[in-house]
Amino acid sequence: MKQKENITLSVKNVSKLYGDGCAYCAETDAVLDKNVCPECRTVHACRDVSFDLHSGEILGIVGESGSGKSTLMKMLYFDQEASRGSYHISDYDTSQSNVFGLSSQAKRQIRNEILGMVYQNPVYGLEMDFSSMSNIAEKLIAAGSRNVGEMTGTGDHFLDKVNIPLNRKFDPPINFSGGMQQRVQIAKALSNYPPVLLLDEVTTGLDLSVQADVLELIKEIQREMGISMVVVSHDLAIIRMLCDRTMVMLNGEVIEAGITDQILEDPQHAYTQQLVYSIL
Amino acid sequence: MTTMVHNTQKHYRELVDLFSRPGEVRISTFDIPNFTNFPDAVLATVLTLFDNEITFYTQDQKNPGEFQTLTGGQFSENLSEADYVVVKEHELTEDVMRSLKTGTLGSPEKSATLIIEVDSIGEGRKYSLKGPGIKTANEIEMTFDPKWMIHRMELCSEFPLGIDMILIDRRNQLTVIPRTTITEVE
Amino acid sequence: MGYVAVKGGTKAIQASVDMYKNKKYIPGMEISAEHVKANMNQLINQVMSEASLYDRELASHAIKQAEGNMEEAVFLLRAHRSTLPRLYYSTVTNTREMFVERRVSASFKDIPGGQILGASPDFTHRLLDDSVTYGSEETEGDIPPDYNYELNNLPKVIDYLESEGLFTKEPEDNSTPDDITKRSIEFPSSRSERLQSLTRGQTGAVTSLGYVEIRGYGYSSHPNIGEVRVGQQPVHIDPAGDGDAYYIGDVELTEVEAFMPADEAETAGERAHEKTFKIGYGLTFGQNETKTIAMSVLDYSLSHPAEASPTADDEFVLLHIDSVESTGFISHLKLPHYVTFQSVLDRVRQTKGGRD
Amino acid sequence: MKQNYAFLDENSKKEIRRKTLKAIAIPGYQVPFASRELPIARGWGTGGLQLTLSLVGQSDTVKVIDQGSDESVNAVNIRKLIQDTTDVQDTIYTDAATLIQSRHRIPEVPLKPYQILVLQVPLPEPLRPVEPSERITKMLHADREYSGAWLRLFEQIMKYGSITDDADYPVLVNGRYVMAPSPIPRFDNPKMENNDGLILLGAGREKKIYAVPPYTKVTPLAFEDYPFEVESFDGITCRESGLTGVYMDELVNEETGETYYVTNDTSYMLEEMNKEGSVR
Repeated sequence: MKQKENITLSVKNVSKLYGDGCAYCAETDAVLDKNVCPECRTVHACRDVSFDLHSGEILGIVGESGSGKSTLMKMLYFDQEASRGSYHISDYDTSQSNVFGLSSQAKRQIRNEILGMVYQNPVYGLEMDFSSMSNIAEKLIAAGSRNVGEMTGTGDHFLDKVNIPLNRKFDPPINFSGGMQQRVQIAKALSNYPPVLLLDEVTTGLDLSVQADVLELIKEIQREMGISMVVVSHDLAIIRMLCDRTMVMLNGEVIEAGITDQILEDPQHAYTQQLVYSIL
Repeated sequence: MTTMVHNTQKHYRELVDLFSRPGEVRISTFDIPNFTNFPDAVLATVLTLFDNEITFYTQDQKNPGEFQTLTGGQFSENLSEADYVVVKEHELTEDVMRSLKTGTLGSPEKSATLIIEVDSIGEGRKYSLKGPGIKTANEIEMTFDPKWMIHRMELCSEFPLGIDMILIDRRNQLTVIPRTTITEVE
Repeated sequence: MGYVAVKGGTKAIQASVDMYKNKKYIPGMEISAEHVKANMNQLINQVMSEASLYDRELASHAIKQAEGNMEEAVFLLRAHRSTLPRLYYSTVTNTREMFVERRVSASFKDIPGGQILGASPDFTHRLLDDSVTYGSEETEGDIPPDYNYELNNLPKVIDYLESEGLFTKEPEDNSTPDDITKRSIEFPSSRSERLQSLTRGQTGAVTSLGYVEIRGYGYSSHPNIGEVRVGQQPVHIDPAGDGDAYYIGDVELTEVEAFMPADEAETAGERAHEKTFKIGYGLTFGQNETKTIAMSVLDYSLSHPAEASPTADDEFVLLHIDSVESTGFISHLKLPHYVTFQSVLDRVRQTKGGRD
Repeated sequence: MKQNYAFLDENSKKEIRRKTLKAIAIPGYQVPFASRELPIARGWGTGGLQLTLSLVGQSDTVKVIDQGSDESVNAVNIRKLIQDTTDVQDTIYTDAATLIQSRHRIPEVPLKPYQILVLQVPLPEPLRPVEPSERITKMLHADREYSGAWLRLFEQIMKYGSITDDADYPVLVNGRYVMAPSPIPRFDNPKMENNDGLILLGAGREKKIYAVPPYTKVTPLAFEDYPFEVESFDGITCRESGLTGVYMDELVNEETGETYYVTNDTSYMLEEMNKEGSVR
């Protein structure tokens, strides 16, 4: 694929199926029962999703649970395998390879060096029994750092940035509150300055005041470091606060995409209208 | 039988040296009635490594039976299954090269060893070899078409995946190029 | 200090070997391997099953040589086994053709073919008895039971459940079994690798882990023994591979089929689940009933690892039940380790701020 | 009973030989093999012994050492088995041997080209301290995911101020595989790098063979600011021979209670003492 300017990630026609599919649901315009094929009961968790992520932008993906947004995110981070489609990353080999087709060894390298991921549940992103400092070191080591002094320096910097008191840096996250755990997870994901950060429902389940802190932190980091981000949320309010552009997903498909402000002002799809009116 | 025990032991030790030191050349064979159309050193290598636990592939009609009878090795028509592929250079095709198994990242040893008869080791194209087992660089001349070396490089491009090659000429000279070796044709 | 660094290690070791050999038998009291074979049947069964070598003579010899130490006896046979060429594989052996000496079912009061108690110590009182003699006149065990079946063609209890539709046979798998003595086991393990590891497992280890599984850390419920059968199993080989098989002898086997009530996930049906039976399977050389029952429990737990229990983890079970491996590694701890200990000392001193 | 030459039957040897050649072709990778039972206990060097028995032939000269000594119990035991089944020549001199089997040491005399050193390995998996499951460690090796191994060292530094791994110190082979060098002291690790001979490692109980070919890069895991350190014998002289700069055994004089040191590699010490103009 030819590299287009400023495109950090490019995702084309990505699908994720649970089941073998059939001739009926192989058609792109086949009508499904929500996301289930009425003929063969195959679940189309993601159906023919395409988008580009531009350098330095925050792209939002909004949808209800079961809309396929989290599945999409997991495929981007190689937690799940895509059934179909292509995925190109400019920081890997200037977008030459479809990275879905690479070996697990190469995917691991991309995860370690290019992508950062913040999960809704910190359990997936942190070693809960290791100290916060070691958690950050783990990410830095994976990304190639071999200097203890530099790593502890970076750890201090990011823990401070996410407001973890430095006298607690050797505590394991299991001793922290949910909000603190989420902030450690963000610090860890950021610590190697990844070109791309993926955020999956990062404020869900947090108290409102803590939510606001975390969102503010994300915005601030994006401004300072210019990281490209994909933000997945069921909450349009969060998407409105953070994202330049937005995709709306329903039943595994993208039903609407565009500049966030435009979508909010003039939603086209009935489902989007319903979403927008609910937050106004 | 006892002689066979010692013969295969000696031949194995030559292979150990050659695998450890890519590009070095040894003459090694032993006296055995050879009804295959390969040089004795190829048969010696087969007798040293094959038994009923391995599968092999070879092209000429009379060789499979001979290898099978002598070692119990299982002939497989399916190249992509074969642990050992015994061929003459002129029998190599792109399809053959492409079908060789290169192992998996978890089990890279489940890959093919290619035993190739070439016309001559010592004359021909000059290859320069680098990698583990080689102090600085080894040079070797042999009549081996560089295009197969390019195919080999493709198969070995994502280490630890790859194939290992034992090259044997008609004077029973052997040399080994394992997957770690970086080759350049001069 | 330093019992090996001194010169003369070879001499000292030879002296130790000689001492051991001299100490072994009290003059005039030595028993022969034949005596072992004639008297220590259960010991022989256990050794053959753990060694995975069926040879009563060699097992008796090993037991004598090992002074009755089970691990040693198994070890002697295993080491001997690894020098033997593998000439033939038997054809598939069907335990329906077993000449049954004993078979009991715990699941039904009566079973087709009848309960055959055979010879068993199960029903004796465990009282030390200094009057034990053998070959006495009473031969109650020889009274032929009353039934209409042939002993080498007895039906199986699972057939009954199957005919009721309570148990679905697994699809037949005729692929060549993996052999862990020829190719090292890989995880996730195949069923044939599991069964082979379990049947070779140390009797005590297999029994303990089977107990773990049903007591509370796994299935935690009571399996029902469909059938324990012990008997002589004919073995055939087919050297030419043309279906013309030769009978080469009998081996004594213990076979267990245990019923495990289980959920059968329905495919796209109305009811989500249905209760059914699954089978745990055990098979050992010789009469080893407890071990074989435990094996059937572990076969089940490893093949249906629903619970996060240690006995559902094939690595945890299979890598730790081998007698030769566990005793070898434990006993190696008494070998000298002073080079590595020097290295440990160096690190400990470093963390304490240098050598004092 | 009649014994085979070199104890093992020919099929067992073939299995070991095929796997050994693969091990040499993939430096540092643990090749699984169908380990045979031998007449010495699993854990007492059966892996090394199987390698030696598959290698040894009539023209070999064998040296066997344990803890640096040709006379240690394990060495005597193994040498006797090799000789009883092969009648091969033996030596205590490293230089004169074609095949050396060792437990816990690499001899002080550097290996020569075409010499083979066989090391006995109790625990071949360098990642075992961070991950008990074989299936997972295999995957970590496949993906070259070694952050856990490094993090372990990082945590030691955080906790103790220095790396506390002692013998069997993990190394990275040919830039690809993290490998357990067998429980040799750290003092011997540097001897593996760019060595003239072939090093084969065998773990019988764990059923693995691996190799370091000659002239291969072998680097101990360490950090730029916490470099790898060997055991220190600074300022220490061998009481028997006057040698310095060798690995030493620490001994106590029973009468005076005083600590003294003796060269660990006994054959090397003998050789040095018998040289003209030796220190003593």
